[in-house]
Amino acid sequence: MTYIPNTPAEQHAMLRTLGAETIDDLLGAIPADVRLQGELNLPPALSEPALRRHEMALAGKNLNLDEALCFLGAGSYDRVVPSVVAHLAKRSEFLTSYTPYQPEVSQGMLQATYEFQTMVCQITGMAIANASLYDGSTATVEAALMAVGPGGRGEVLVSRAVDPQYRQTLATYAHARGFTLREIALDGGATSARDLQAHLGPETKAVIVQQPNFFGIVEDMPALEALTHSTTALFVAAITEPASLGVLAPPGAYNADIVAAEGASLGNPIGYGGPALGLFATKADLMKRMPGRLVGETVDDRGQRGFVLTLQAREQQIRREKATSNICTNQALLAVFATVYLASLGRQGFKEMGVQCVQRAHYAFDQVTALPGVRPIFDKPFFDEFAVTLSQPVSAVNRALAQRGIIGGYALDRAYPEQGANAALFCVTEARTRDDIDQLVRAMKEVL
Amino acid sequence: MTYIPNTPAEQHAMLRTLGAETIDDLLGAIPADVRLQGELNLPPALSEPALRRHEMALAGKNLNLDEALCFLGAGSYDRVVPSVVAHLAKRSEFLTSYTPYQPEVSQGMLQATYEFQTMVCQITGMAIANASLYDGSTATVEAALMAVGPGGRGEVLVSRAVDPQYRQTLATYAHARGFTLREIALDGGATSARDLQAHLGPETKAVIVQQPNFFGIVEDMPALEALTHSTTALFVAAITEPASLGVLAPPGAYNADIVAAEGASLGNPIGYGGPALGLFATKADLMKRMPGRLVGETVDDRGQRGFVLTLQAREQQIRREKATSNICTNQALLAVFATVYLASLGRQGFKEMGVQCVQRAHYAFDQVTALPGVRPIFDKPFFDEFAVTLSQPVSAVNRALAQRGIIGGYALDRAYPEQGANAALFCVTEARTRDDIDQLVRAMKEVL
Amino acid sequence: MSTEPLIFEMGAPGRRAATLFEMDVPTRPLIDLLPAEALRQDDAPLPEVSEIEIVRHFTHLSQRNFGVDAGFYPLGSCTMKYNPKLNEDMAGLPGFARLHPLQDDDQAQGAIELVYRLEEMLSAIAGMARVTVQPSAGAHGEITGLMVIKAYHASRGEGRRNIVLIPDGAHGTNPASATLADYEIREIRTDARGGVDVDHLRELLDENVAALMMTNPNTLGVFDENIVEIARMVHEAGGQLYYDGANANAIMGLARPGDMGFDVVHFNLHKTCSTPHGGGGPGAGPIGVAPHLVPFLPGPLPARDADGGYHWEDAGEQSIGRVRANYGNFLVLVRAYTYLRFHGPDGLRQVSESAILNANYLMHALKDLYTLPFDRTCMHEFVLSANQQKARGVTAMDIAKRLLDFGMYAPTVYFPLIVPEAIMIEPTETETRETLDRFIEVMRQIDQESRTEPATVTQAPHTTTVGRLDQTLAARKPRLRWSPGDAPRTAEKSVPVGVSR
Amino acid sequence: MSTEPLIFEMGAPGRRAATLFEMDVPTRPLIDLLPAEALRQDDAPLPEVSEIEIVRHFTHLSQRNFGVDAGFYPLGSCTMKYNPKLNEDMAGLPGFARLHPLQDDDQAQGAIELVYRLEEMLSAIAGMARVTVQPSAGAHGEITGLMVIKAYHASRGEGRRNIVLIPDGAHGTNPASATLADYEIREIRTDARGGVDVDHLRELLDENVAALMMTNPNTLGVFDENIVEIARMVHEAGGQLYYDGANANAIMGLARPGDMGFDVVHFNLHKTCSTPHGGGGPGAGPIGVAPHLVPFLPGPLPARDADGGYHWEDAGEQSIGRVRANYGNFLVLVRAYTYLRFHGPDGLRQVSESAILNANYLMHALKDLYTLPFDRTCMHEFVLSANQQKARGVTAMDIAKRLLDFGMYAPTVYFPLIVPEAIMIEPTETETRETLDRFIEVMRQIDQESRTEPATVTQAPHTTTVGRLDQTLAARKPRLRWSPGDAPRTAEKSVPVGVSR
Ligand SMILES: Cc1ncc(COP(=O)(O)O)c(C=O)c1O
Ligand SMILES: Cc1ncc(COP(=O)(O)O)c(C=O)c1O
Repeated sequence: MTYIPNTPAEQHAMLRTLGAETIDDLLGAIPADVRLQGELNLPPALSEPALRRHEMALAGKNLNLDEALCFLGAGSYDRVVPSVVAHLAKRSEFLTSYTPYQPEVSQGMLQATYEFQTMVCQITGMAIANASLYDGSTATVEAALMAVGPGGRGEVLVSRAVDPQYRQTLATYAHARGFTLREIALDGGATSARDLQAHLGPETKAVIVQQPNFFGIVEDMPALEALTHSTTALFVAAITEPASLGVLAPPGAYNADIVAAEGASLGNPIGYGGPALGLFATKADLMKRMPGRLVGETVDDRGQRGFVLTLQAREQQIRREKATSNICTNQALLAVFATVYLASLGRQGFKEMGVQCVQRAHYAFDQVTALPGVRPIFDKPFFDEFAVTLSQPVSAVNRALAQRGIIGGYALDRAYPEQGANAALFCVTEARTRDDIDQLVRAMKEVL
Repeated sequence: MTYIPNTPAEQHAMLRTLGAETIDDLLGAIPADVRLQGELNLPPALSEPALRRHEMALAGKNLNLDEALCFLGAGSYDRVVPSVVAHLAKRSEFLTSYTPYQPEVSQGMLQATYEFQTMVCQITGMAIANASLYDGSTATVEAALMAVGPGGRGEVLVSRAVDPQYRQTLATYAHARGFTLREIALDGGATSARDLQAHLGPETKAVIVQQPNFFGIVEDMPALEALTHSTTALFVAAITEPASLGVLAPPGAYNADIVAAEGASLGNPIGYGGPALGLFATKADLMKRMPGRLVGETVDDRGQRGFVLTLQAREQQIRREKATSNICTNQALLAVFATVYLASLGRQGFKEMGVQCVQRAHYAFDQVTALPGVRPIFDKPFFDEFAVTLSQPVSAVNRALAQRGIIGGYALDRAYPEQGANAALFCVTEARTRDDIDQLVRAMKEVL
Repeated sequence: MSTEPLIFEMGAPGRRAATLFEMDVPTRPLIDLLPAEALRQDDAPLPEVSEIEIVRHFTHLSQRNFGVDAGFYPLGSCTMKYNPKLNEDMAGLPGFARLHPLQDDDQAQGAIELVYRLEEMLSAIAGMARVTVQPSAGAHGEITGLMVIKAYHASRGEGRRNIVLIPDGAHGTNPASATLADYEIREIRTDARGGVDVDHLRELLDENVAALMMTNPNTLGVFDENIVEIARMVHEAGGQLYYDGANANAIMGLARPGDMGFDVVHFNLHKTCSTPHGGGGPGAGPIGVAPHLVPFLPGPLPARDADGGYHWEDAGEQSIGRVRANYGNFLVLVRAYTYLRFHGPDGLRQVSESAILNANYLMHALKDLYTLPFDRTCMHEFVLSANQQKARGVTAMDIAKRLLDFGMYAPTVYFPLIVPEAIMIEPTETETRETLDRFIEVMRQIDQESRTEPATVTQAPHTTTVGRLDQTLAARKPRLRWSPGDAPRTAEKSVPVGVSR
Repeated sequence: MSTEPLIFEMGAPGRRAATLFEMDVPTRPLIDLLPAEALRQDDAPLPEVSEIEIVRHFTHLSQRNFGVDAGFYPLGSCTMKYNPKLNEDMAGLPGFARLHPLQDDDQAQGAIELVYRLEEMLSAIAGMARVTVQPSAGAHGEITGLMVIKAYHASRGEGRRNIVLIPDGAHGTNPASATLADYEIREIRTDARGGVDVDHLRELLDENVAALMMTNPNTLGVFDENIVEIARMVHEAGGQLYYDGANANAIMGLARPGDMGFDVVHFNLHKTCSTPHGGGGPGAGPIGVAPHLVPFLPGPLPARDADGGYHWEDAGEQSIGRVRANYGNFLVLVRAYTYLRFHGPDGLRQVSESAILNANYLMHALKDLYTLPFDRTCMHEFVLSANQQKARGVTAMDIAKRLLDFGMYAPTVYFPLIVPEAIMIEPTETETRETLDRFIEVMRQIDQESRTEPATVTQAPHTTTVGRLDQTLAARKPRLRWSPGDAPRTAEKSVPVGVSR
């Protein structure tokens, strides 16, 4: 089946106006030896109802977060999202438009993006933000690239408490692009200031620290920043749990140069981790070095306020090989979701969300660590995630929890083998009620 | 919680512009003895996420048609509905508007309704149709009322093969409004022409026959129409399964005076039977006696085509106690759903749907009646429903089928006690694949 | 584009959008399965259009329509409040939306429970013994309630009662419903304070009166201070008191119709509970009744089993019977349930209080420029008269049309009938102060225009996709459907070309 | 209304919309839980707005935006085809949308299976050995593909290869991606037929060339007849051939990049598979590779177990590593999967055929009025030059702006760079003949206007909510965010008042 409106008869008439009889008459430029013989080797077409059934069956094989209570975080967060968000962000005028190259008929997307850029600044405390990057991991890469500079070399230091997937992604790009990536060691679950100091040098272009870090621990950002800024390196704050910004000092307050964050949990479906939403904010004086699209305010020829894509001279469509980044398609629609979501929470709600995360996670921590067979791994302050060691392997515990409708914690040995198979990272956001937590605790009691 | 935007501080300021201090100062007109003391006796407010969970739990207690294969019809039909329908019909410009009293800013709803009226005419073969009534049952009531006339008395004959719920509803209104309702007997599952003839007389204002009838049987409408029109009575075709119009002669073709139908299955969610969509169509010369809203084409003061609510002099807002009906709020949005749905099927698809219903239902009939313990009750031609007697009570069979993910047939003794507890009416629409039917057959084999 | 073609004017033979399942059962010629005479000869001449044409067409139509989501909708008597998106999501849950009404009760426990709980909540709000959610809209509630009253009188051997009293300000559905229930109507005058003229009522009351139907607050937005006395009088005469609940947005948590003395109450859930209006429907019009009327309610009713389960109970012997198929407009009920559970008792009271505050705020600001026929504190709405503007050649209708130019819908005009050049304004509780202030400003500007440049008002609207429409042509030479060969109705006037949208 | 305020200019202190769960756990002062220095001092100064304000604001913004659902979008290189609503419904299924990426594989069997099957389908379409869906968009696919090529060369001890050849007509992401992968770029000239200048290619090819990146059909909409020869030359020089699949809508079922000799292919699923564009994203840019490059693909990759189950497999030793978190833009992949399964092999071929037919139909009708620099049968798009109109003072940009007045989006202009006053038109297969005819008519009218009333074109658009915008001001004095105290940027020119919307 197809979505082609014109019938074969109409197509035939159109062909005739071209002096052609069949489509093949238009395909002369394709050399015979590369012309596909026969059909593509694909499964046959399905009607809309058959396809709907097929995908409902596929979707039904997954354990979804409406069916099970999720205590997994580790970079992706189950949030309370108001109904308004999708209703507005999915309006087809947004959904089916392209990058707003013609601003006169794209003011909606442009203004929404301008509001998004502003809100990213408001929550991060930074001066400027772009219109989005792919995800938190590639935003972190872009931060490193921006620090290293076009064609530049040098070293980027990344804390070992940064999301392992981010570090892996950084490593891939560092290798291709030609800069050195070094990891800063941990000290009791936090970034070791001592190790940072040991690594800092004239070659250091950037220091990347996650706040709260992968273990949920609140880092001493002012201290790490001070160390970093004792050199010429840029201090990059990576953020995977933006709810933390309702409670924790924003990177602007501790003088971060760049913020790279994962914004998907701001109103977007968790969607198995994609599409995600890379947030990128920086200081005003770094504007021209920034990657990604920017929307700016201007006026039209009638004297009205309007918005346009601006400073495109940084971008690939103008600057080509000298562009600050190769990004073109970004995550525009997710930015609209985030904008509606943040507007919906507003000043009060955003703070309340952060506070709820802290309180609920600490309640859960107290309950879980009171169980026999569970003990905390670190004793540092945390936001809404905490690491514990269980009396059994996490994989076994999680299987047993799944049978009880619970998605358990993250097995830390996936990225930190030294923690062993029994170490788990639990996450408790504002979307987990006391009842949910108590259910987890009861289930763990049974299981352990 | 509320959706009130103004804060207490703002409300206080507003009160002061009125010279009031508290809301109570505005409530002086309410006598103290009827002023409510204390709060309403209602459950406490729930936050949006808590409410969502609560209703998901409620919804989860129901066995829905995505989870189970439905072979129930009997007035409500599970259809294949393309995705486009809800996306368009639910656009908030339609959803959140009122009856289009100000046509200059309501052309969308008005034109969509004009298109709806036209499509109802196209599928029924009638000259004019209104903008919708509540449902098929009340549309049938309106047909009877229109035939009886304002303040009139007389008799309305209704076939016993008309949907029992429609007949009950007719009886309620007949009693209050003051006309006589008589049922025409059955003859092998179809309306008895002989009994109709016996009842027809000068007092007969209308004869109501369902096509296909409640048992799915295709009535001999031309014969019943001829008998009816040998008197001054109006011939009313009631239709509960509009898919039949893809295949069966439309009421216009057999000279029906009024068509009253249930249109919910044209693109609307089945929704436990409500909201439904009353369709009402008639002959041109009966226009002024018609109930319900009508949209008409006109021109604006700039010379452009436009649409308005028209012939409102029939309606309660103008004619008050002399109105043709008391209806005000109708089923406008469902009409938009139906319009998009019918456009989506189009000329070819509408016919194909009808053909598929016939073929699938007959395949199912052959398979089901080949089972030991099942025999057909009638031997008349049918559209997509058929009645069979099982070797066990329908209630027991249905319980067993439900355990196998199947929603079984309608227990005919609910309305036709003479059929006994083992008689079931099965429905097979275009939404049931061969696989589905085979699954039913296998399950029945196990169960019977 | 200045106009959007009809869908029948689009497409081409052979085009289509929807796909059905592939035919996977053995087929036989139709003629072997159905009698030849019963078969359709020609295809239904539905449009032949592709999916993209459909999408663009209805998208364009939507763009030519104004809803609450687009702006202020101060349509009196209609309670055009904000329609929560949560309502839509809940009504869309497959467990509600994908349920067949004839499934066994044990397959629909959540649905029945929801209806049961909703009835309880509505009973509490109305102060009534029992509610049924069967009626499909307000008018359907009215006729249902009147049939209940009729059955009640008949059960007491008072079948002679054939008169329904209705205030002259009442909504048109009230008399229309009363006629439908085979009653005669007597109109009661409105007194100088805007309430029921008690003396006139006294005159009209006799042993043939079946009921008095009224709203309170009434269509003037005025709460009838004499309600207790009125109730006493009607009851003494053996009549029943029917409450048209279209204005319930004013009284939630403040006063209950049951406490005022009403015997039957209908709700318009699409107004009071924001379910929403859908361009004219669907609605839901549950009715609540006092204890003595419970036996007459239509069936079926949801009931609770001893074990905590739920089932549908058939109506009893005295019931008026069934008033429609199935159980009412269920998905509308889901929305109303959502609305009520979200608000709770405190929230609902605030809703009514704020609706009243907003209305008084507007009334206060406008009454110096527009005539306020009954100068009293109002409830959730109020009625102005444009008689001063009329004297300048500007009618209520002109003012309504001019408002459209400012991105607002118009108030209800020419209703209630007892106020000349009536402008009925209901802001609802969900509007911001800024919106109210903007409305005041615009109403002031329009009054000013009525003095200095009346043509700007009388020729309005200027900025809408179409201008004023010819209602006379529409009614005189009705064209109620498209037919093949129809050319669009257009006048000869020239339309600017080459400038679309 | 002529402009919509920023959301920061709305609301009032204390207003809010969203509700969270009630706090139901025991709480402690934050300061007991977190170090004082780590706490936020001032609240994030987000707006304080109510739900109705949010709904109206974003509804208004949407009304100020043009999408495919509203009309023709002939934006060359972007493949703005119809976006099926079914795609959205499938991506919205809770089993896909409500899945955490770190759940155990046995809790995500359907998701992994879907990705696995999608990769198989894309491999078949491209004629490649293996596909990964990790890259987030086309440019991400490019850098991923180039890193794969780099790793491949390094694995063969050819790490010296530091040059990427790119035709001068290429999209900007190609050189930008090559730079990101630390390559030097050499630009290849386009020949007189619009293809790669084979002689120039020969000159540039040497042992330091890592790859040639090209599209086929290229950005002129021209299929390079010499593709087999080009591939042979590049491979002989030890280079790899990279296929920018932005134009894959032209070749599905007609020719496979693998058969043309390409080693790496990226797809833009948001173009070719209609997933949709979302105002600029999200997209998905899977890459497919020839057998020799499979070991270098980034991880993880979906794999099938012996028992029919699925799991994620970590990348092998030679892999370039990970290119982003998790598994690509999963919900975009669901949409693409839906699209491909709906079409099947026959449908996909028809898609490309019809896209080609529609493009040729337009090109044929327009080439007498607008210059066609390469006068050949085109594939799914074509490039005109407005040089004749330019001579009359009307630029490609003016023509683009004027088109907006007719309810159409504009083609891509000034790209590719090698055509002066380029107008790049891609109608896609989902447009009706009527729409194409209308576009032809409008383009003819604009050409006519360029002769008779050029100011109508140079001052366009006339009917949009805003007129031409001052790009220079935006870039010279950038204002990239709202700050407290900001007044809207407006010129002193008077705006008509009192006439809204
Ligand atoms: C005062 C009043 N009563 C009754 C009704 C009738 O209600 P419905 O339209 O739901 O039938 C309305 C609706 O407009 C009304 O405003
Ligand atoms: C020819 C061509 N190549 C590459 C790209 C980059 O793709 P994306 O925007 O998905 O990153 C585009 C997108 O515009 C394109 O048109």
